[in-house]
Amino acid sequence: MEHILIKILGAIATFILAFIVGMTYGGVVRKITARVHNRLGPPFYQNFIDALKLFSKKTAIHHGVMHFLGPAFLMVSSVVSLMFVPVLIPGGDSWYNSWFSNMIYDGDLIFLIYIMVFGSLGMALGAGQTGNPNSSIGITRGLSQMVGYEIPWVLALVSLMLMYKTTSIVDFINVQQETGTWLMFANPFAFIAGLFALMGMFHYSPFDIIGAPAELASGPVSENGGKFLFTMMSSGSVFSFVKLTLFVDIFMGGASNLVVLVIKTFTLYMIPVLYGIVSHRYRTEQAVTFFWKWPLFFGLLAVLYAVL
Amino acid sequence: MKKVLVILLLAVVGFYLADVFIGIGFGNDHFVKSDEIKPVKDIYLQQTVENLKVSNAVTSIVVNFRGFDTLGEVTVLFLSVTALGSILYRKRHHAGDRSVLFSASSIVTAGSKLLFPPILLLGAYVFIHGHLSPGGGFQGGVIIATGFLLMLLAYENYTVSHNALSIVESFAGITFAVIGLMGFMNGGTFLQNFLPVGTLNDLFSGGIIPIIYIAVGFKVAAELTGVIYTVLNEKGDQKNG
Amino acid sequence: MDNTYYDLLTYVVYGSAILVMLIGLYAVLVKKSLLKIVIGLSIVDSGLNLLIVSLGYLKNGTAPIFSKGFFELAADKPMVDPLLQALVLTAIVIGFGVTAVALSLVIRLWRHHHTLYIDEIKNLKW
Amino acid sequence: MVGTPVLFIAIPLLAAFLIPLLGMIWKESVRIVPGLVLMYLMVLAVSLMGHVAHNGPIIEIIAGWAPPIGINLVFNAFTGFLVTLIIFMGLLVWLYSYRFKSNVEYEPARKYFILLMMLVTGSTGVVLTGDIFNLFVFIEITSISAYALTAFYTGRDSAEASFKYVMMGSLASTMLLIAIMLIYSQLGTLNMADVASKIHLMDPTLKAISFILFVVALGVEAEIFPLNGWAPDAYAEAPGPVGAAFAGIVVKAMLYALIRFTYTIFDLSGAFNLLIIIGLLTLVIAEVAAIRQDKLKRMLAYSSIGQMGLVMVAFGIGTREGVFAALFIMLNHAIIKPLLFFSGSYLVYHSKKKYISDIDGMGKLAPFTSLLFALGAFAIVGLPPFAGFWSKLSFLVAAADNDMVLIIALILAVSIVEIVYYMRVVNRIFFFKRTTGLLARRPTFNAYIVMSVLGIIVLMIGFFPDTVTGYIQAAADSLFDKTQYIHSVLTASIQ
Amino acid sequence: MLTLILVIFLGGAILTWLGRKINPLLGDLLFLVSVILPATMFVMNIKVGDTIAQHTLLGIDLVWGLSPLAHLFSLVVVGLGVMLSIYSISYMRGKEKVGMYYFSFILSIMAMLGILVSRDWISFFIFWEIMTWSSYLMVILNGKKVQSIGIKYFVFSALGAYSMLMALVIINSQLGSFMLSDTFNNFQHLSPANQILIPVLLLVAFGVKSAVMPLHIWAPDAYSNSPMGYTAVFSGALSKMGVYGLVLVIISMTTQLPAGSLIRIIVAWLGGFTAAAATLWAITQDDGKKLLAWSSIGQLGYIVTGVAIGTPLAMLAAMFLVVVHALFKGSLFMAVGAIEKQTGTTDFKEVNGLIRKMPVTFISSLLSIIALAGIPPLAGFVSKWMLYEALIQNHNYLLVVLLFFASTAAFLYAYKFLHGYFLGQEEPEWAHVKEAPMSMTIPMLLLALTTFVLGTWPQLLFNSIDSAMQYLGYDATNGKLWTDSVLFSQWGDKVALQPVLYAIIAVFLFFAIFLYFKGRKATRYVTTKDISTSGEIPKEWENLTFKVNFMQPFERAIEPFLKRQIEKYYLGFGKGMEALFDFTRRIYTGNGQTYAIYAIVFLALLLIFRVSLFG
Repeated sequence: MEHILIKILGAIATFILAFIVGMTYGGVVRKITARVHNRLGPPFYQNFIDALKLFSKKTAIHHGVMHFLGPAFLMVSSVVSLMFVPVLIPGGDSWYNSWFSNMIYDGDLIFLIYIMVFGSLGMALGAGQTGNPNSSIGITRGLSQMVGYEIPWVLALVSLMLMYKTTSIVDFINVQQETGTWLMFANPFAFIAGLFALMGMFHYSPFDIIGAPAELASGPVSENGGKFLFTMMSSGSVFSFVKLTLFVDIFMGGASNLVVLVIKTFTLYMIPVLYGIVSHRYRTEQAVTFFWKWPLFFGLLAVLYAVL
Repeated sequence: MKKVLVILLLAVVGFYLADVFIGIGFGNDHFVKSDEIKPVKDIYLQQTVENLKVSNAVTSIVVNFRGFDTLGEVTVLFLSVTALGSILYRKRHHAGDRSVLFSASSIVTAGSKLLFPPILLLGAYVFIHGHLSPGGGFQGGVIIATGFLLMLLAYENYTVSHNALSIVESFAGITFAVIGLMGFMNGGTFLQNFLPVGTLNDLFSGGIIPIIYIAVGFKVAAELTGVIYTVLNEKGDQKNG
Repeated sequence: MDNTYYDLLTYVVYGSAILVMLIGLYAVLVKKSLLKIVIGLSIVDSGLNLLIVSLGYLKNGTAPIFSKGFFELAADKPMVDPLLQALVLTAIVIGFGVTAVALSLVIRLWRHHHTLYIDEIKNLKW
Repeated sequence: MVGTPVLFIAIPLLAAFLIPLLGMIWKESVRIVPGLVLMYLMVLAVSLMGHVAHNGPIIEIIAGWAPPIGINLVFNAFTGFLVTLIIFMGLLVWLYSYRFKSNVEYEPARKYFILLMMLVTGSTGVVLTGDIFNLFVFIEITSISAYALTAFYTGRDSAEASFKYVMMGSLASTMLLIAIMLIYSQLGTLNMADVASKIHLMDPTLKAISFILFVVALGVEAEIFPLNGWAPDAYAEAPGPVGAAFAGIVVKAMLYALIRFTYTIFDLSGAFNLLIIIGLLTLVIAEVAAIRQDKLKRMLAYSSIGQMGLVMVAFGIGTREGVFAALFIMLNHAIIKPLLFFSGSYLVYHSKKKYISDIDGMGKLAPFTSLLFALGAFAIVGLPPFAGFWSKLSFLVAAADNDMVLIIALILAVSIVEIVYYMRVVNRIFFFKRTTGLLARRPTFNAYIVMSVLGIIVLMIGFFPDTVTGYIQAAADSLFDKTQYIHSVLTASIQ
Repeated sequence: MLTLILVIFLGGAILTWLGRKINPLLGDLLFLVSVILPATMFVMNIKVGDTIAQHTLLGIDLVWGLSPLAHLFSLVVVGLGVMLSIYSISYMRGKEKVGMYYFSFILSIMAMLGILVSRDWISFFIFWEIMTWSSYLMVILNGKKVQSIGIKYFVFSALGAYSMLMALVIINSQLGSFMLSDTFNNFQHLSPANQILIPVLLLVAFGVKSAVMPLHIWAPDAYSNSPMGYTAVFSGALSKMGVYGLVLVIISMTTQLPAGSLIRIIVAWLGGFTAAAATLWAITQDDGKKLLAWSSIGQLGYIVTGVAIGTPLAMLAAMFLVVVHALFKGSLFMAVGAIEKQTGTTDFKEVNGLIRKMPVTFISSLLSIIALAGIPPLAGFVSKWMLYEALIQNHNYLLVVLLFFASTAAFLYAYKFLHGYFLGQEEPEWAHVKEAPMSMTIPMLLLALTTFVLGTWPQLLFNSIDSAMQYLGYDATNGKLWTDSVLFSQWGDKVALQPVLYAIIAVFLFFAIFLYFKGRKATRYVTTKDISTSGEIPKEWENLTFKVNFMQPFERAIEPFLKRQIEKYYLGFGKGMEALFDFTRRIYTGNGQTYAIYAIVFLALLLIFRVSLFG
């Protein structure tokens, strides 16, 4: 029981870290995207400004209980999944490492896969009650797409579980530490499949039909402003961080300190972002079927590879 | 095509039947040669003379040994008359006159009138002497019915009373059944003889056999007449004539 | 009389009885008129009765009647099977009953269909 | 003892001869007398059953000639069981028809009741008799009554049905006679027990051929597959109670004859296989035909044929359990099928063509009748806890004990077909909207009683099957014990 | 006692039916009494034991007792039965054929308890069939599509039942006993062929009721066509009888077989496919009943997979899901029933925006949906978690992928359900709608809350499951089955998800309070008409709710799958059979002469084949 306070403090620290990193990445991405599009673009700290603005804004109207609960659900999903990801290698070389390994345990990978999709449901409910058709359309697209990338994603993870007979993220990190080989090289197919899934998760182009600003008025978030939007935004940032960290932990050997973490996650982040900047948008069914073609193939290949 | 197939089919069936019966043989003692086999016909022939004092073995079999069959047989006749009535029944306003295609000539009418009594008499003779000579209740009854047939053919308006036929029929049937039941007297069995059997080749011999056969004769006569009468009374078809 | 005669007679008697039956059957199976079918049925009956009666015959047999004449003239002769004759009697009567019923049915069918063509009388099927 | 077995035959015959006379005096007597006779016979049957249970079989000698010379009647546990069943059903049919025919004129009514009584008597005789030729006579009595009853309604179709029946029936009687003659020509006797004791002396070819002829002949009446073309027509066109009587009485008696030949008289081992084959054929073809019917009674008729097929298969198993199952199915069928015929004929009473679709929504108009029909349907397809289940179960147990896995599978598959068509009808009754304007006919008081009695029996057998299994078991044992039968008949003497 | 309870059920069923004819209120009263009284008696008096009652029918011993496994299932049956009986009173008010509904309801509760107490195959089968036909009456109760849906249900049930019947007579002939225990104990004494045949037959039998993949096609229609008050029992308890049987067969029979592992893998995969395919189908449904029906099939697929894998953890997961599924699916079906009762329709396309009109219904639906989706604080999570873990431990990785896919896709229909009824625009058309009466909402809320309780304190159920599993031959764990799961080992002996729960609740409350109380002051509620659709406020009569082709993009993606309906093949088969039947019956040409020819042909054939027949 004596650790409970430290645990809570560690959790808060993790959250703050995730928030900051996530927000910063978001800003950087906006900047990069703009530069590629040959625009000036906002400064990289623009997201913080936005957040501050939204946070201080008064909420004028609401559409009912679920409207409140939706963003809260979303946040729960992000934060709780954050709690289960070892942000830094536990027992690594930095003194603060243990702060960031909140509730990790042996089977957390499955748990994570599960809880990571929960947010979308909360979000969906919140969006649903607003009664805005654009929200609902966005939600259905998002959920559909989620089902699409879930298969390669799970396949990739399962192939790794198959190879190393474990469901613990920490074990994966340890394996990579011991052998010195990142899993992205140990099972490249799994990495490719996972990467595709990651692209899907980030909702960047070509998989950005969910938000599709021009046609859906930003989709699920369209009825939300002020604190609602702030919550959504911050949870989105945290969630990006969770995904990246998880991916780094599994495929890229984890991070022994914050610097390594930032370098690795940022590099990883750039892949979907840069790919997204230059590609056109898929329709939902195209996206889903896309996920069920090559990524699925690679996923199966990964499993096959793992078996052999 | 169908005909050829049917003929082939019948050839197959016929072949097997012929094979069987020719194997059995004609005119010889066809029973399996074994100590266990004691054909009942031998017993019948023996008992007919010894116990029943009936000269016509067929009669003794029909009326006594297998009298139960005969009761059934009589019932079949009775039923077929009933069935006929039931099948051909139609409500009164539908019922028409007897269909007559052409009238009988006077030779036929006169001849019929002449022949009718002797035919009845012959029939009666045949069934009364059923236990003595070839013939019996069935044969006699049929002969009597021919007499009625003759009259019905000869005279368009000749009618037989349905009630009378039923009464005769019923009484004859009841006689048969009651005589059968009377066999239970003295601890006997159904249809068992309870009368003195007399001597062989006497008119009054054979116990209950002649009585039953006479009843059967009446019954068959009435029933056959009934059948003929019912069918004759069927109105001709409306379309052709 | 010699045995070849009886052998021949076997073929002739049984053969003809069975032939009669088959002819009747042929009428039942092929002829299209209800009346002919009924006639066929009764031909089958006749053939059968013939068959049964001839089955009961014995070489040099005599009628199964113990009349005075029998005791005087033919006491040593075997008697033909009386049982089969009795059965035939029953069979004939029953055959008569069935024929009567069949004919009455033909009359009924004629009343309603005004035809005796069997292929047209099949309202009840399948 | 209230009487001897011969009274089962003699009393109804006497009554049949008397009825025309009585009818001239008092018209109502033509309806009442048959009922009284049947009631008396019922009392007789029950008391004789009691007697048989304690003192062994009763061999009734007729005309004072002990078997094998004379004709004899055998009343043992097996035949007694069937006779009781037949007479009970006859009584119910009589009760049901008593008012059913009240609007019919005197003449046909008189004939109807005589024929009905003779139908029962003929069937009783078939079961009781111990003589092959006498069997033939009783079969003819039954048949002729059945021909006439089939054609009882004066429509054109009933005559057609009856004519088909006559054609098949008289072909059958021809074959039966040939077979009887073959047996007689070899063994010189007509008594069943005597024949049975000597059958081993017979030439195998002749034995086989005569058995085949018996099968074909009795098969016509017992409705086995290629010979049952007449049956659906006759069931469907006969008046409702007569259809019930066919299912409950006639077929049972005819099947009895077939079984008696297979089990007691002949000693052919292949006979059981033959029974199974023809039973399966009958079952499958009939059920398959039933599912496509659009007339209620016709459907019931096919179903009835199918059930007979099942009974034959059960008999074909050839073990004591098989016989038990077969008799149980027979009993259930004899109770349930009349229930279906009775209630079914009220459900389609006002319908001209008697289509199944005419009973849509009858559940509202005639709840009691509909409920009983549903009860019957549930029972006959073998849904527990109704009567049909137990018989089906005992059948399957018997079959499984003989490793007839494929046959079980086939029969169960056919049962699914059966379920489909019965449930379709039940659905129509209760869950369809009434489409035709036809009203339901209220059953007469007698019909209520009859249907209730049958329904109660169905439930009773369903919940307490052991009330009847004792009798069935005794009957099965009795049929199975061939030597005992032969011995008891051949040693019989006048008491 | 047991006999008395069953007799009370039976008598109650008939009395209720009659009472309903006399006076509706009397019927209602009798109905409640005849469900609750014997159910209470059952719970109070019937303790686990081998032989509680014994009867002999037809020379067959009918032995009734309660095994621990059955006890677990009986809790589900009794619980759901009582809840639904209270619910049904209001639900059925003003409908037709209430008497028949009550009758069938009571009978099927009786039959289910009967199945559970049966210690021999015969009474098992009898109750099984009573259950079948009483539920059949329910399926066709509303009189719609009776001939297609009802017959389909009955045919499949009969297929199952007759498979069972065949298996049990073979068992009897081989082992000489109908007792369940003898069957399992002496299974080795069967011949090798029968050792395969009997489990397969029984799997078909139970697979039908538990709607495993190729045998499932009756289920969606049957579930959605029965009155909702009963469908909850149907899906929650009745289908579990199939699971009960599967557990018996798989654990007690296939484990004794060399080929058993193959059978189990096949069944597990069938379960997985069922889960995945049913989920996809559920997504495409536009009717809440149908959606839930397919969802039930999917959930049963999970259970079947768990049972088939059969490791202690998998079995634990399956048993847990059995109970939990009954709870949340019961609650959901009740919610649909309430909506049907209040609005008269269950079509997503017609009704929407009920969240403020029917809040209690919404809350219980929400909780149940969360449980269904397997999200942590609620009970669905525990079972699914354990299932995945068991599969991974057992190295069935591809099956895990399949199930993951299924449960992810389940989010789609879960959302569709909630959105379809409760969210979206509030239409004036439904302005009059009121919350359902208390007697309907309270049972549904109770069930939903129970899922919450069980999700947080799963050990409440573990003792029952533990004793049930010991009965099946698993090692005694003294209530610590959970030790097999990594969740347990991580958090010590607390056997709980409290930490996760607390974390979730803490974060949730934090943000909820943050959003609500912080923002609430100046916030006003606006109707859903008042939305920002490009600055234009929609008119009152304009229906903006997105509800037609709700999942169209996804449906397009899975189009190739949707085209391949198993049902089509069955229908084709059925049509073919009917055609064959129709052809066959033409043997009866209606021509008497033909019949006579048949007779002669038959005679000729017999004569010709006489030698092969009779030697």
